[in-house]
Amino acid sequence: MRVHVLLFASLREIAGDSQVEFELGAGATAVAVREELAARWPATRQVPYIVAVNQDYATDEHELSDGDEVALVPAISGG
Amino acid sequence: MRVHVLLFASLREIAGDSQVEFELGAGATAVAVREELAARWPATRQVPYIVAVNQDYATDEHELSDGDEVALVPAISGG
Amino acid sequence: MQRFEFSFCDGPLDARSLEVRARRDEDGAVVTFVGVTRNHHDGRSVVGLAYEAYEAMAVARVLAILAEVGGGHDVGRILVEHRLGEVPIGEASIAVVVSAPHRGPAFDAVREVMDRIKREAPIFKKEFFGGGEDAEWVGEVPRV
Amino acid sequence: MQRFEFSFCDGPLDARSLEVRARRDEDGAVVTFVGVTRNHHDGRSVVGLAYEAYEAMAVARVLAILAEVGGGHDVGRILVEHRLGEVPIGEASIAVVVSAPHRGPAFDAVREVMDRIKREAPIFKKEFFGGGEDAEWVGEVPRV
Repeated sequence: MRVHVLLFASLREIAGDSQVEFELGAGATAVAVREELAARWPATRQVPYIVAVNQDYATDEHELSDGDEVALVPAISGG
Repeated sequence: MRVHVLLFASLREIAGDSQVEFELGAGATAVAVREELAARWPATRQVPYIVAVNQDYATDEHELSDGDEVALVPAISGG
Repeated sequence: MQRFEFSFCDGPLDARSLEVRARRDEDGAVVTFVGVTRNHHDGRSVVGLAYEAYEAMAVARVLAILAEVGGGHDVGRILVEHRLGEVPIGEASIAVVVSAPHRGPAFDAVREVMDRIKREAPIFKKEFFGGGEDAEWVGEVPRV
Repeated sequence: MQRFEFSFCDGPLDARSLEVRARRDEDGAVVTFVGVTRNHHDGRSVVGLAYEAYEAMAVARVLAILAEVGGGHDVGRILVEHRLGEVPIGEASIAVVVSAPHRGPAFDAVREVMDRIKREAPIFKKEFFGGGEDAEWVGEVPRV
């Protein structure tokens, strides 16, 4: 399956892009996105972040579906 | 001795004036001002108020001096 | 440098000009309270308000309150303006502006200033009601 | 009628226009929080800030926060605007305006809205320091 990955802040800077597509195996959870990200851009391992799936914060165990929007959200500080 | 009495809000309306002079006996306390006010304008008995002597709130036992400014402060509600 | 200001005015209040004067470059927070004449009080319809004050004492007392509150919090400036005379529905009777490096102390200071002005400053409010009811001076007598 | 609004903007914020829109005739209190770029953070000299956001989620999340906070207090309108892009020292990054019949709930609502936006909204802040230090993305990772 294919998920749409959104990158922000330092993750976006490291990747040099604000969105990428990941091809994942069936039944993949959010942790698969972490692994793929780290494989492509090892420097992202230094950046703590949480995933948001379809605009809701989710745990790494969250099961993904084809077409999901997976945002990688590092430290926030609005206001 | 003579004190300068300031009237506000409903007390001012009852007295029809915002300041009056009271002549009091030697050693008079603030309570003497209350008595004189009630004698001149009996309707002021219905109005709860506190005295302020020379711009500080004071008890009825506060001893007055010649020339004091005695303000009669009914309910406040700034803001 | 902390700074505290209080004044009365006769016409419309301009909270924005207080805010502009309040902020210092080290401040990340500006909190503003604006008190406005509302159309009701204790279930009764209010059509207008008028304020009067024992001005000399009120100025001294409010400045003392600002200095005490400011001394208790890490805030920069506390600027307060109070309108006297008639204040129509929807117009401001008081504006309190506090600037501070961080927002917590700014919120605390604004609340304390408002609570103490209401309890301590010799400022008097007359409410005018709809339906021909008599106008009333409202509030509570301060304590020594 | 309660009403909740949130939007992002690219240029200078105008808190006063939010305040004008916030007030209803039954409201006696308008409380405004303005967050401003300050010249220091954790002891370091800051020369500027830039914000970016996961905009779609941030809008949905902030509106949910406003509805939850508004549902818990007797307040009228909660209007919030957040600036994105560079925000120079002394300019506003966020304005939160709450109107209410009485001031207590207005203060409580503004504080809760600010606390929750900081903890929950996917908005990112980069601080630029003086003296040639590297810029840094700051804040904390939200929790599920």
